[in-house]
Amino acid sequence: MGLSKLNSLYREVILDHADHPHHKHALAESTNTITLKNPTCGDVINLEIKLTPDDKIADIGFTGDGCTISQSSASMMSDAVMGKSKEEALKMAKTFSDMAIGKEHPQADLDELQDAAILSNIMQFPARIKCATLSWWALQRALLEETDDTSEEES
Amino acid sequence: MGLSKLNSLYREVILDHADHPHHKHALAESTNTITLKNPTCGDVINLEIKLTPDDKIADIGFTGDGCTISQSSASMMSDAVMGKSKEEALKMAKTFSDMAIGKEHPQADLDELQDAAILSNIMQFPARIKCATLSWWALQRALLEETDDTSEEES
Amino acid sequence: MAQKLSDTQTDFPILNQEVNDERLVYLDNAATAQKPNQVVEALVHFYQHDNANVHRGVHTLAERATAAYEDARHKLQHFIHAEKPTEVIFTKGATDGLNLVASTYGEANVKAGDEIVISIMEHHSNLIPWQQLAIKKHATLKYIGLTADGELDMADAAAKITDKTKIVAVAHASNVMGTVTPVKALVKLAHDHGAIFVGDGAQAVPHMPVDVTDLDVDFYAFSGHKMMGPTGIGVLYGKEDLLQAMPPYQYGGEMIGFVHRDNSTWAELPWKFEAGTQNIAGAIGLGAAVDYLNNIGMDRIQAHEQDLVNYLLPKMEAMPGVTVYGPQDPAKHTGVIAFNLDNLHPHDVATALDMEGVAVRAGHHCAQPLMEYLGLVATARASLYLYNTQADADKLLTALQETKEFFNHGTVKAK
Amino acid sequence: MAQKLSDTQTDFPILNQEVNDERLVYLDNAATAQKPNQVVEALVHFYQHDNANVHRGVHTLAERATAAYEDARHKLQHFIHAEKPTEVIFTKGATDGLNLVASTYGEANVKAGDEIVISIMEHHSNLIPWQQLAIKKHATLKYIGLTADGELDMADAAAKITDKTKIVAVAHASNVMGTVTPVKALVKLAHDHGAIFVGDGAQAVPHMPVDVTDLDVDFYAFSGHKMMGPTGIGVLYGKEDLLQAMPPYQYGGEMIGFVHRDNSTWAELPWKFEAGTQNIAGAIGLGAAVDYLNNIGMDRIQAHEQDLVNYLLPKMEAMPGVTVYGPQDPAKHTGVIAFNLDNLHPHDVATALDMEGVAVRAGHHCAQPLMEYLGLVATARASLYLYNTQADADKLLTALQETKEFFNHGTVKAK
Ligand SMILES: Cc1ncc(COP(=O)(O)O)c(C=O)c1O
Ligand SMILES: Cc1ncc(COP(=O)(O)O)c(C=O)c1O
Repeated sequence: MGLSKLNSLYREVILDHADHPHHKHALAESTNTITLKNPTCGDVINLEIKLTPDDKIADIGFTGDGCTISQSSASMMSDAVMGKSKEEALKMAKTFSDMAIGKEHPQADLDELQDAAILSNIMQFPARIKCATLSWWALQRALLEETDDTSEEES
Repeated sequence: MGLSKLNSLYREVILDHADHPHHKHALAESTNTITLKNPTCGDVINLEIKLTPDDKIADIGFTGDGCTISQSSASMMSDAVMGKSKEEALKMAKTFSDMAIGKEHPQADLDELQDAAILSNIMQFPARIKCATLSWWALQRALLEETDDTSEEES
Repeated sequence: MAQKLSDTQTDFPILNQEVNDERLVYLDNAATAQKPNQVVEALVHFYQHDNANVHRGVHTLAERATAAYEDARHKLQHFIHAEKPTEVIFTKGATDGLNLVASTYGEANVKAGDEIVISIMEHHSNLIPWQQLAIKKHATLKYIGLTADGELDMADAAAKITDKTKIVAVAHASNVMGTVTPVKALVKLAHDHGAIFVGDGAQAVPHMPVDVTDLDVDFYAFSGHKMMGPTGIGVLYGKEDLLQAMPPYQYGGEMIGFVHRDNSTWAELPWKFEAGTQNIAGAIGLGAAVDYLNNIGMDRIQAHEQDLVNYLLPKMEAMPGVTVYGPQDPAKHTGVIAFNLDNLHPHDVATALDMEGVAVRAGHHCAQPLMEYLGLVATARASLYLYNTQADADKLLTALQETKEFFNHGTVKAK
Repeated sequence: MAQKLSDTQTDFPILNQEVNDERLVYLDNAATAQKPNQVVEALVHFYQHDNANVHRGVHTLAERATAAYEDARHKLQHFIHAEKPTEVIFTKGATDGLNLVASTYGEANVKAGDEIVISIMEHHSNLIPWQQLAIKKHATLKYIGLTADGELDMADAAAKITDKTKIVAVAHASNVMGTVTPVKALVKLAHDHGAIFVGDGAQAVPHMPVDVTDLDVDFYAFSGHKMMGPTGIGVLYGKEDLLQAMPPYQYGGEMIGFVHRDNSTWAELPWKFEAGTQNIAGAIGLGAAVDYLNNIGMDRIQAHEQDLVNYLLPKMEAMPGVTVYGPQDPAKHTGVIAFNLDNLHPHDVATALDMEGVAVRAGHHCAQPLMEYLGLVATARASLYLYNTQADADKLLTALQETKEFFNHGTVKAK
């Protein structure tokens, strides 16, 4: 098979996001922040969110190091949740992590995820699932205002 | 085979010693004492020796609980070393433990051991070697004035 | 009589051997159990197809090994009915798990003047960790006594467990007395006094259905090798909130979050307690053992052993010169039967039985304080498992009779 | 080029498989080694013929199991040239052994103001136990740095080790830098200042002859699974007088002398440090691994790996975009080769290599402080063993080239 299977992981859009990540910067002010780590490789994400008083995501930004998958996933996640309500964003995070472990979801849910939906074929690369889910997991924990932790949980 | 092999372990003389152990009593006064334990079964031997000023075994006695083999071995050991010099007794202890692990020794050395030499077939019952060697090991450590310890070393 | 539970002929080749020219009758199951081929094959399969280190690998074998290892954790979780896989920590065995709790939870929560309550029939592995902790912390170690029948004295338990008690640690099933303790009632007693309960399940999990959530135990430790799993693997169950609050036990690879020069943070549960490369194949083999036991059914296994005890125990009790410890009523007696014969030393009895192919244990069974309490130096012990049969029981009875006769023929008996 | 050392075809069936439709090239040996059939068969044989618990049994299987277990100890003793079998303690692995020393010797001997000296390239398992001990005891943890080439900086070692130093703990071979440390010189430095030396042999014992007596190390820990033994078993070597003076690590069955209600005494060495049922089959399997390695000869194994490094390293260094860490001179580089490719994240590299059947590791290799020191987040790592061949090296080189091309074809690279 050689590298051909890689094409299904490293799609053009994924490589684009990784090369030019959106929202990759610190926020001047934020209401919810978290630092999470991918224990598999030591990659780190710092996620900052600014919620409006009525719990809408007014701004989002991330910093940190990571592989192609985690960087592009964070970029696509940020795009997808901008302007969404806290509740909507949490639902999207759930959709994404379900998708990553192969659970079925209505197409409408997947459409919500925008570009991020393309990571559904991460399933074929089980070792990389954590790379894809890290930023969504960070989103969820930041929104739920869970305390910083050192590593991601089993996905 | 059934129990017939047992006859070679539980020889008449061994059963005699176990039933009527010689020297099984505490000494009124002693110069060297030790308490040792067979870690395999929890059996204990307290050995007391009275050395003369010129290092001859003037008296020896043991107390404690044990199986047929350990009791008769202690009895036969006590018989064999009574009146011997410290040096001779140590040599006998060495002969005995060598014998128990199957090392060859000149017949003269074995004869020195008196009744105890009969335990040479303990070899066929590896799990019982420690029962047979415990009292000899106690003798050696008592004579060398090693501190009490809790259990016997690997034989 | 009980039906056959397993195809011993094919599943347990070790039992199809002769020892001292006699058919092997293995009655030392409380020490360790034999392993069905299915478990051995799980090990062989892992080593010949998937062997890799887990968790940190990106490559295919590492991913397979990780999946198999975590899958085994899920099997164990469901086997003991834990709520979450994060509550299932792989250890080296029961001893390792009990030491873990004493060194982390115990170390952090027991202070001078506190009390730790255990029972007088504890195995050294559930005794010395608490004894040494008590010594170190200037706490008091209290022992719950037994009834005349060898069961846990619950009146004494109620008296010993007080508001000063921080930890109650008791075996779910005794490895000497053949009794099962009322864990649920003990847990309630402990909780009523603000103490936690640590269960030693080494002799329970292999032989009966165990539901840690229903029992409401705070910690519960057991060994794989006694339940047909490989050696060197065991499980510590712990309630998530307790585990969460505890410091790690060992430090090293896999259990970390961030490591800086002067400080570190820890991984999430359960990995926080799994430092370094674990017994990966062992965990997978233990998972296969769970499959094997589940296939038969723990209820059936328990019933089978009870049937054998109902058959064997009265016959042993009826044999002149035999003393059986623990409950004389078979209905109250597990498949662990400690006994003595005449005034023979149990060591001599075990050697004689071995000549007949019957493997039993002799000694203090790692329970010296219990021996002292019973006024004994040692006992012999026959212990059953699912592959034992009525024929095995009969062989033990015959061999005991012959042993008696052998030593009576001699002029003497040991003291 | 090196001759073939082992009959891979028959001895390592796991290596005769395809992964992602490509021949498996296993280059993750620093994480764990594959097991020859001889080791797997030793496990199978034990479980199918001799399985019993050790030391306390009187019956035939127990005696056989005990003899096999203690025989394995003797094999390990001779393998590392320890003077006595009492100095060889079976552990769960290197992490377990290092924690044991920190928790017993360290706990008893390190006081406020003392110093512990390790190196910046330590694996977390030989780092966090000392870091946490230092925190607990208010001692100072000092790190020996590296030369530009990635070797241990002995001038810095001489400066860091002082009369305040109580423990020096350094890896014999690095699991990242591909360097061997001058253990004998470090031991002398430590002893000159009244400190003891703890060696982490996890990456050394599998790959080169090791003589603990000649090295004069005080403690030395390593893992079985990295030297073709089963998972869940390892060895801690310790000098007898030190072990003698130390308190036990865990408490339970098998490690006791007398147990009374309120106190206990301990068994003799090595059993004092082997509480509870050990990984009996694991120890026996490790003994079989030692036999396998001895049959080939550690000198030949070392030479074979050196030959491969001589072939592979210059080619990797010559490949545009590849950065190899540690010594650039193959003669100074072990078979552990950490590298990065372009500015690709090593995780992406490892996934791509896996598509080509090449198993390498990516990450911080349990050495976060080293990564920080080198200014890296992570690296990929290829690591060799005796079954690897020039064809494997070639496959790695081709796959690296193809990975480069794949990611260059895309419009972008990862940060
Ligand atoms: C240098 C070094 N030390 C210690 C360890 C820890 O070994 P284990 O995980 O087998 O306990 C490793 C293996 O990862 C290592 O490479
Ligand atoms: C009741 C009980 N607890 C604890 C243990 C210790 O188990 P392990 O030796 O497997 O750690 C045993 C087994 O001997 C036992 O019977």
